[in-house]
Amino acid sequence: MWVWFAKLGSPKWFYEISGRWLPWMSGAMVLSIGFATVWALLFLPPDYQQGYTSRILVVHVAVAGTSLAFFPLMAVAGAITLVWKMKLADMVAKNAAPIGAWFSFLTLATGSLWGSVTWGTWWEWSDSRLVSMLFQFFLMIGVISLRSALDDNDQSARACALLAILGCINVVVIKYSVEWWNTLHQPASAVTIGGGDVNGPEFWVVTLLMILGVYLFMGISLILSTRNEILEREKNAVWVQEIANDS
Amino acid sequence: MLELKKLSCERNDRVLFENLSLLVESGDVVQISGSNGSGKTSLLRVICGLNDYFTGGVFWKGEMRDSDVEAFRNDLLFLGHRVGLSKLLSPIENLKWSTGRKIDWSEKDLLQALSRNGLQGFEYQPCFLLSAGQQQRAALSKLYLSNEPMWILDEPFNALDSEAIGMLENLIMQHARRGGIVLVTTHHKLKIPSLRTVDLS
Amino acid sequence: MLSTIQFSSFSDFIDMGGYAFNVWAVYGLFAIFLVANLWLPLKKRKSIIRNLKRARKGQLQDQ
Amino acid sequence: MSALDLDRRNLAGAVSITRAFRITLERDLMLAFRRKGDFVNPFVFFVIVVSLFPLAVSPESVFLSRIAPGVIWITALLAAMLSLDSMYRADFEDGSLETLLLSPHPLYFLVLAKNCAHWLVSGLPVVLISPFLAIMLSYPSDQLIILLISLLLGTPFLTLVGSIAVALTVGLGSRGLILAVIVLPMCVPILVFGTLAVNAGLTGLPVEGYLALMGAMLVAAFSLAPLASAAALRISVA
Repeated sequence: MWVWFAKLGSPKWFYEISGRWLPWMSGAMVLSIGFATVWALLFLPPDYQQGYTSRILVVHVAVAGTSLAFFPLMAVAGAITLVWKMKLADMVAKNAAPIGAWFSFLTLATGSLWGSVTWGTWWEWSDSRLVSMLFQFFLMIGVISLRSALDDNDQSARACALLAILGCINVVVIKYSVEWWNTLHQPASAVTIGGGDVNGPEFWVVTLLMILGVYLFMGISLILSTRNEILEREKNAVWVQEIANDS
Repeated sequence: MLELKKLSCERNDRVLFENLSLLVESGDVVQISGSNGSGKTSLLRVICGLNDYFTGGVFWKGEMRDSDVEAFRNDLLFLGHRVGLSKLLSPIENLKWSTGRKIDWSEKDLLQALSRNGLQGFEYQPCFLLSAGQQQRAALSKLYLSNEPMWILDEPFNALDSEAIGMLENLIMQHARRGGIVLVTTHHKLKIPSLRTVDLS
Repeated sequence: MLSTIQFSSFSDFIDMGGYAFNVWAVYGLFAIFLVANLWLPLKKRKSIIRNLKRARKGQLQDQ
Repeated sequence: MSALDLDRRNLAGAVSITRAFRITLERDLMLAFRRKGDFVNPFVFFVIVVSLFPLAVSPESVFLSRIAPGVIWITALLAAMLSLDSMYRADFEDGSLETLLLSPHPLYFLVLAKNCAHWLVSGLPVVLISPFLAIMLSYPSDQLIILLISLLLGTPFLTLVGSIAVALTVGLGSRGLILAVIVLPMCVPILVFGTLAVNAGLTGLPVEGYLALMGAMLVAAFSLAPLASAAALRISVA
């Protein structure tokens, strides 16, 4: 098992494997996102309560679901960096943070755009999902700023790994503390976001397709930036020179 | 006593030193020399355990250093570039707190160690009033009270006048004679008889 | 599976049942987000490869 | 050289953990009193900022008493955060942090000692003065005890969790606001429950549940945070 695990750790192996997977993944991504968007915008029946805004929900649910996966990803990559001191895990974690911050921001933006219609307010403090996503965004900014502040690479790898693990725990704690906080200030928030039963099965098929597309997109953008990181960090390796020559 | 097996240290894709092996028996004084940035300080910090960006083995008294870290740290005295002297405290307070975590010295012992180091009359003044040389002497006075077999000294001779240098040199010799080990990095020409040198550059 | 197209005319499609701003803002942001996070890394990759080539050419000259 | 018998290998005075804890605590308290600024500044900051609110918001008492819990809690949080920096910065710069890391005793207790010293110096004064400031904000005097307890449970949590962030950033030269960006999101849970407990007290609801939760958070931080701080210190000093 360790041979496989050590092999996984070598940037060269990752570069080759991701090179082979990239075309297939991007093809699948373009298909699924394109298909889901066309389907959602054109063919989705209007929902009796939200009207056409259920189209926003398709994107929002997909992006929100994916952005929730970022902190656990960074925490696991951080744990691997701390325990096995694997450079590749640090590279992945380093590139996951900006993308994660973008994802959190997009979730907040689409959520409030949707909320402005159905809840009538752009921001709802009593909804624990919104508030925990907001603080996930802040924690990601914290990890990114720590990463850029520490110029010593190896040290910033470990420091950010530790902060990512703490941040991951913290997001969960914040989510529940806001939920309990919720009970005092406003007994129940008006509408639950999962309007699934209201929109009928077709809505969920489109959303699932969109979720698949967005997850593929997350994988692709992470792979692309990690490959750049590998080229930069291993620039004096022989195999990198070969790539430079023949590309 | 101390053995390094194929030690190599790479920091931020820069190899500081590679498969360095060294065996230090009790009574040895080893001077680690090399140009600036050749990894002297990193080698010392790797040995004492502050820096763990290294591959290879560090063995203390025959077994892995990490198998019993407490015992290793009990036997180690480390004096870094920054000598661990708080400017706000007086020499005696600094000495009390830097040695106090290992041995509970009495006031008399502390005063005696300071006076041996030429700090009579300055024992109770805050260190920012002292000169750089005096501050270095105040930090070095914990060597008088040290019973750790291994000393790791990083550039201990900075800002010392000739008299203090002589004092430190025979202190090191005296420690070696008692069966201790001293690893020291310095650009100063050490007048110590059985001196072994390791050149990193 | 695919029910009929919901909108009779293109202007209805743009109007989105009165919620034009919200829906198009979301899909606009989404599109920008997708393009940015795919195009920027590729652009960066080109510049890295160019630097590698320039560095390599530099090495060849002074050998 | 003979006067001082150097061969004391088997000296019995080896130092136990509790004594090492006490020594580190004493040293930090001594340093704090030598460097008055460290515990006077956060305290003065707390008093000034709280007394700014009535001027900025509105002087009439009904409104003030409603916002008083939030004002006092957030200002206590900011005051604690401002004073965090003095915990490791001086030791890092003069090298005594390295001797701390190389001491044979488990780093957990030494870090705990430093956290306790820091809380005694900068957390406790804030807690002790808060009732008087609450009265200034026309806070009902029978509820002061709830505010006091919530701050007593909350400020140690801020110190323990803040110590992790300051340990991570101790190596930075110009630290700037990065400490705030890392610490504040981590203090949200205790802030939420601190103000919850105090507000519940004001509106006559039962308070024990929230204080119990704060106690649980404090115990969790007390046992886990120093481990994370120790790991962070080893990373920053390596």
